[in-house]
Amino acid sequence: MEFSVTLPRTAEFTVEASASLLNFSMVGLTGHSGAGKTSLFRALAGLEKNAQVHSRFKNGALNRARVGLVFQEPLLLPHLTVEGNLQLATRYKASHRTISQDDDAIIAGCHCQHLLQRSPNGLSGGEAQRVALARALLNQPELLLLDEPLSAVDQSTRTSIMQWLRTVADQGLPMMLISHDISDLWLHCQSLLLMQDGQIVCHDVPAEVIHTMYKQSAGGRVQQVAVLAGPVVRAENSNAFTGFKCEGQLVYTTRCQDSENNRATLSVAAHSVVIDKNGQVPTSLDNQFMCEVQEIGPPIDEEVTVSLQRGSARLYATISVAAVKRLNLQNGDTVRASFPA
Amino acid sequence: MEFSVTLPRTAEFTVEASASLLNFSMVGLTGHSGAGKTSLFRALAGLEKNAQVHSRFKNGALNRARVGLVFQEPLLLPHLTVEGNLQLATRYKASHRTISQDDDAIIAGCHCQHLLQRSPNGLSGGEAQRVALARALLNQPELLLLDEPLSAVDQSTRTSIMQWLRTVADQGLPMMLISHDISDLWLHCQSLLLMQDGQIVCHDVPAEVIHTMYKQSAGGRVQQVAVLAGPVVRAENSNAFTGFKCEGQLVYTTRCQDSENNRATLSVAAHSVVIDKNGQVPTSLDNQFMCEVQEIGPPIDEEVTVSLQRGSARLYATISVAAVKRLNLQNGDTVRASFPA
Amino acid sequence: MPVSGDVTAIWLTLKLAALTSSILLIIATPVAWWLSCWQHRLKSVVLSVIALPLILPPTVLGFYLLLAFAPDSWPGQWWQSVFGTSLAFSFSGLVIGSVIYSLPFAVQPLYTGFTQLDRRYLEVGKTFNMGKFARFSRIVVPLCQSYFFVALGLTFAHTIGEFGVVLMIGGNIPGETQVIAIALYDHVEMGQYQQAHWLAAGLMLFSFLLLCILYGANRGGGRQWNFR
Amino acid sequence: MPVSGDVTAIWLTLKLAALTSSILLIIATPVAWWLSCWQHRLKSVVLSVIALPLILPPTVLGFYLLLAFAPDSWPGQWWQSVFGTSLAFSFSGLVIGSVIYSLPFAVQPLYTGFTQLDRRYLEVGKTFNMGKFARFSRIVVPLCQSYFFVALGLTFAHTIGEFGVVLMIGGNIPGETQVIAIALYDHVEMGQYQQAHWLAAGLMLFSFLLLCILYGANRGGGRQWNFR
Amino acid sequence: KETPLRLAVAANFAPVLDKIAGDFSARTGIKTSVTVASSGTLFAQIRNGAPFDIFLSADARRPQQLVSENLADSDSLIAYATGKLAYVSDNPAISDVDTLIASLNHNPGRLAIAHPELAPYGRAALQFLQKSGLEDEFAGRLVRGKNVLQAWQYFETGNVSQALVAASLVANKHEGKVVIPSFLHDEITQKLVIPGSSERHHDAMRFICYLVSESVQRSLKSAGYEPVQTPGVCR
Ligand SMILES: Nc1ncnc2c1ncn2[C@@H]1O[C@H](COP(=O)(O)OP(=O)(O)OP(=O)(O)O)[C@@H](O)[C@H]1O
Ligand SMILES: Nc1ncnc2c1ncn2[C@@H]1O[C@H](COP(=O)(O)OP(=O)(O)OP(=O)(O)O)[C@@H](O)[C@H]1O
Ligand code: MOO
Ligand SMILES: [Mg+2]
Ligand SMILES: [Mg+2]
Repeated sequence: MEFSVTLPRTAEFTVEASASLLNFSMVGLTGHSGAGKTSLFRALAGLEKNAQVHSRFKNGALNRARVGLVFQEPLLLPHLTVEGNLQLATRYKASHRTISQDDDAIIAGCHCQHLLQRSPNGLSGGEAQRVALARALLNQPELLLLDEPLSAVDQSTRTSIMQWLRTVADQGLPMMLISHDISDLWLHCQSLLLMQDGQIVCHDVPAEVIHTMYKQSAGGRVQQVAVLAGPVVRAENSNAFTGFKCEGQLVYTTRCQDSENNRATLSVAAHSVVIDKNGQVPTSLDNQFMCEVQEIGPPIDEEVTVSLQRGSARLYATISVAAVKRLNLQNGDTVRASFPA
Repeated sequence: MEFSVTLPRTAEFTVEASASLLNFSMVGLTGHSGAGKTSLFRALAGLEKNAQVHSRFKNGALNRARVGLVFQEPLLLPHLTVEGNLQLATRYKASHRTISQDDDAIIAGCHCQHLLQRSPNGLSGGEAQRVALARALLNQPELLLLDEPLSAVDQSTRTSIMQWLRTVADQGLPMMLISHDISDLWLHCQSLLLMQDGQIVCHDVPAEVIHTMYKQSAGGRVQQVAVLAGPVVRAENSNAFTGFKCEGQLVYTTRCQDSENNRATLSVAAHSVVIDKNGQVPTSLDNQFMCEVQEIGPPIDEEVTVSLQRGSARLYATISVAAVKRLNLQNGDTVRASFPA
Repeated sequence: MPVSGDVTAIWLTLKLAALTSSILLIIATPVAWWLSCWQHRLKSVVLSVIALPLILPPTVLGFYLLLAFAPDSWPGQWWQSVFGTSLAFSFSGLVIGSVIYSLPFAVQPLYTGFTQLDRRYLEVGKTFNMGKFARFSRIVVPLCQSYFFVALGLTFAHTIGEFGVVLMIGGNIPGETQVIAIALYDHVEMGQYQQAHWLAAGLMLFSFLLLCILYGANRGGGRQWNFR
Repeated sequence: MPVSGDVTAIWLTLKLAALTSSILLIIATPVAWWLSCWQHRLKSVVLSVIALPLILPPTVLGFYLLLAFAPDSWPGQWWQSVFGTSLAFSFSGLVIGSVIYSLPFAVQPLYTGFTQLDRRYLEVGKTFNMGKFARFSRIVVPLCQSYFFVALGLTFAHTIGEFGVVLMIGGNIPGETQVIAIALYDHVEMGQYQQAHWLAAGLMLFSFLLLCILYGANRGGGRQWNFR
Repeated sequence: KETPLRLAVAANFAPVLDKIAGDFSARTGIKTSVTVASSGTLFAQIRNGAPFDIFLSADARRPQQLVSENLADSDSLIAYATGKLAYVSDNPAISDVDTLIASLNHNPGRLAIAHPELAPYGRAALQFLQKSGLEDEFAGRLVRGKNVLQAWQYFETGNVSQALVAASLVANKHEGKVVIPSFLHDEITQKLVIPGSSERHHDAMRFICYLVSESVQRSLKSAGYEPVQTPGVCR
């Protein structure tokens, strides 16, 4: 898929974005609030009359394809029940199915089974979002644009829906996802587009794009999250841990096994990483990862975020200024990063 | 503040929540989608006629106080500009200011300065949320309920707003925050309420509540928090840390200074404690506390909670079964417990 | 007690009211929709033109319609040449007159309803690949249900009650153009008060029941605040 | 060319239309608001009762009003004892008649507007500690602006054009109850078609301009979709 | 299906005509339908093609005008009744013209009449007031109904205590009624005509002959009209 969109918004602000995405199943789109993400999606879905869209998707332009869009607000039709909303989407679905699962499986995948008889007015924010997602999927689009579809859903439900969405995407329904949630973007997208002031300034693998973002937002105290990933090695010690290889080292994780591809991932929050220098001493933390200090961020609130790297794997550790002094940390030092599984 | 709320929603679902919050500036509220968080807020704000609310806030019931609420949707008045929306809130503000900052500072704190002349219809999702937040603050409430106020705002902006909100809260406007974002809850709240099926099932420091949430799929268990306390020694290293003596050892804390009695306290969540045996090696964790293993609890979910003691001070450390094996932990062992300040 | 002529008049009235309301809905819906989408300085002018039939006293409006319907005026001639009958003093003429006179009652509520509709619901329909007509019938119509009911109620009631225009262009011909409003008027005019009271009471009761059914059917549409 | 009596009639008509519209807004607003909040099986009954003045032909309605205004009926008596004047053939009587007859045009659009209003905007006002009245005037009124304009436009136009009721209860007294609709009717009846044309054209033009101004003022209210 | 003979009648004569038309139908088998409106409305309608077979106006002017505009058959233009003006009031003491004029001089109340320019009875009423020197007295007190019927309704509903109306309307009233002598106003000649558009000239003529026949004309007297003498149209 390729697109190039021009959409004037206000006198000062115009969306001018283009990208070409090859063989993608899930691409992330992120950027500051007001960067133009929603506007871009609306233009791609053919909802903006003022937009000039040049695009190629499959064998034609995007406007000849069936482009689904989950809006930033759920926009459930208030005169129908949840079931009615879903049925409306089903009624107008494409004759050619892009999702192989049957409708009940889609509804269950979005955690909506128990909501069918309810009226949209009585749903909670997260419930409404899930119904809106199910509705878009039941329409069997050829391309699905997701505009912060799960922002009001709690983390565990969100993780489960995102994982399921990934399988749907992988089975042949390409998706683009707007999200502000770093771990969703990191875990579930093949590549990320970073939008700034209406333009796509960066298109790369998630780790790189997120690193770019972190560098840009120096000055804020952002909880940085890194994700390590690699091929599963064996079920180690017990069935609670999965071991995987990452840059030649063994890392354990308790969640996020992608059993189909036999790969495992682990998100590591910067605050949970402990650094030491002469570390052969075993501690109660289950993961030990040798890496180099790449950069020591500026102190904010007496804390600094240290960027660590080994090969293509990145980690962040947020530690106190005092700790930097105590450990005499320097760029290029080899350190042990310990963190929970 | 204390409250006890009963609010029937559907035939099967009733919110029955009570809690007592002492001297809080920012309390988090989290829980599954549909758990009843929004319903609870609406009841506390006096918007639900069917709700029975018993409450105490300052010197009266909650309904005699000015309770601000940032709704889950921005609900900006479409017939006014952004500025008009803000002015409306200002016009009806309390004569007694609860926010010491002036209105421009509030608008800047919510990153809304550049939006004043815009119409609500043309705002992006995140922009609208920020305006809604500013609007609620300008009204100078005595208690502010925030229902996922920044869910559509990108991380770096969100962090900067949350930090600023913290200072506002600390200066005398207590807030309750619904969020699904773990790091916001962890970083900015003093304590968290966890809601499940309409009830508040857990009220604890963030680390504990979040850990409980993580664990919930595998069945319930009680988490321990330890509190270390002692006389303040001196402002150490920087003004961010306060040092205090506990069982002859120096412990640092960033919060909870009781300056009147010249005593300081530190809550230590069992999950944040790292144990090692031959520990003279400095790590990035700011506190090191030598103590003895008193008891190693039964393994639940491949984790055990180890009770540690030194004199009258107690600590708990929740570590994996694998770590116990690796460290060869035994009752009576002397270990080093490391944990954040 | 109503006399036998009244029964014919009742039947005629119902036919007229039903026809007028249906035709008006069919005309007013696209007009109101188009107006709600149209952004132009002249919009308030068009809106005012639509309200104009209200300004003229019904008899006077009827008089001008009569002039237009006369066989020597061009609309009258055209009708004559196409349908072979004269428009004035015919049931068709009544229908046309009522439609013109009640037009504002149908267009105005629908227009307001359409402008207040959140267009993003239509965009949702568009992303579902729904056609224009499907979007209108499955999204716009149910969301604007209340406005349709108001338009229907006002035009229906107004057509039943209106008589100035009808008297003028219909000529009060029993069985053809003597609707119940005119029959009632005749009773009052002729001093047959007893009959007038009966007829008025019956008319009110009947229309009241019809309206109750109409407004009752709109129950569901009463509280459709655009929640999410 | 309009004769001098017409000028008085024009003035009287404007006074009547302005007074009627204002009184109707004052009456209809609370009634419609109350109806929109009220949840009861009988609601459609009340709505139907409000629509009833439309059902009766104006002359017949006027006839019944005449019965009510008579000095020996109790409303007439009451008025006489309080204000010392008779209601029939007075300007006050006209106003009352017009208000009753145009009530549905004011209540129905407002009622629909109020039911369609997203009540959460009011809750926002409540969390700002705004009083009931402030919430109404600063939130409900601007959000429902279009409905107020429709109500105003319909009642205003209808009062200008209505003559059946007015003719009946007014007694056609120049300078007191001879409104322009009646003057126009008189011209037509007398066969003074030339004068009727002039007056009709003037009336239409003038009302048209007024309506243009009215609907033009609602420009801002045209596109208030409840976006966020 | 046979269309009935369509009679368009001015409001004041309608109740009487209703009965006469019924009798006529019973006698001849010709169905009739009666359309009631003010003379002015009927006139406007006929000019614009209304399908009436006979137009019974309340005055002579309008049928005359139809004839002069070639819209009606001049042969059929005849008078069918002469109207009488009557005064009615709440006060049973007023029983003749002298007491009437005396009391009108003192009675300051409102007086209902038909609109002088719309209805012949209205004009007659105004002429009566002028001739008895009461015009100025009542200048601001006249309540004008669009036709005599409305003036009568004002009286009957109690909103005015006195009215000048057609004698036909008050034929059954015996107290407080004064029939105004015809020399106090111009004669109210009510004429009829067959509009040119009528296709039932023959039946219409039959009806007219019945209406002006002596027996029917005699019965008009009790209904509050003066009979007319018609030169031999129907021989
Ligand atoms: N209909 C509109 N009219 C005018 N300006 C608009 C309109 N919609 C959006 N904008 C402006 O265009 C910019 C981009 O908006 P957009 O909704 O695309 O942002 P976004 O990237 O989706 O932000 P968020 O993450 O907050 O949802 C914003 O500054 C917004 O104010
Ligand atoms: N007005 C209502 N009528 C009926 N049921 C309602 C209503 N509002 C909420 N509910 C139901 O009550 C439950 C709690 O809703 P609530 O909005 O409080 O959830 P929440 O915790 O805020 O969820 P989320 O995180 O998704 O916003 C949900 O199951 C919801 O469907
Ligand atoms: O129309 Mo009338 O009968 O002149 O009063
Ligand atoms: Mg957006
Ligand atoms: Mg909620």
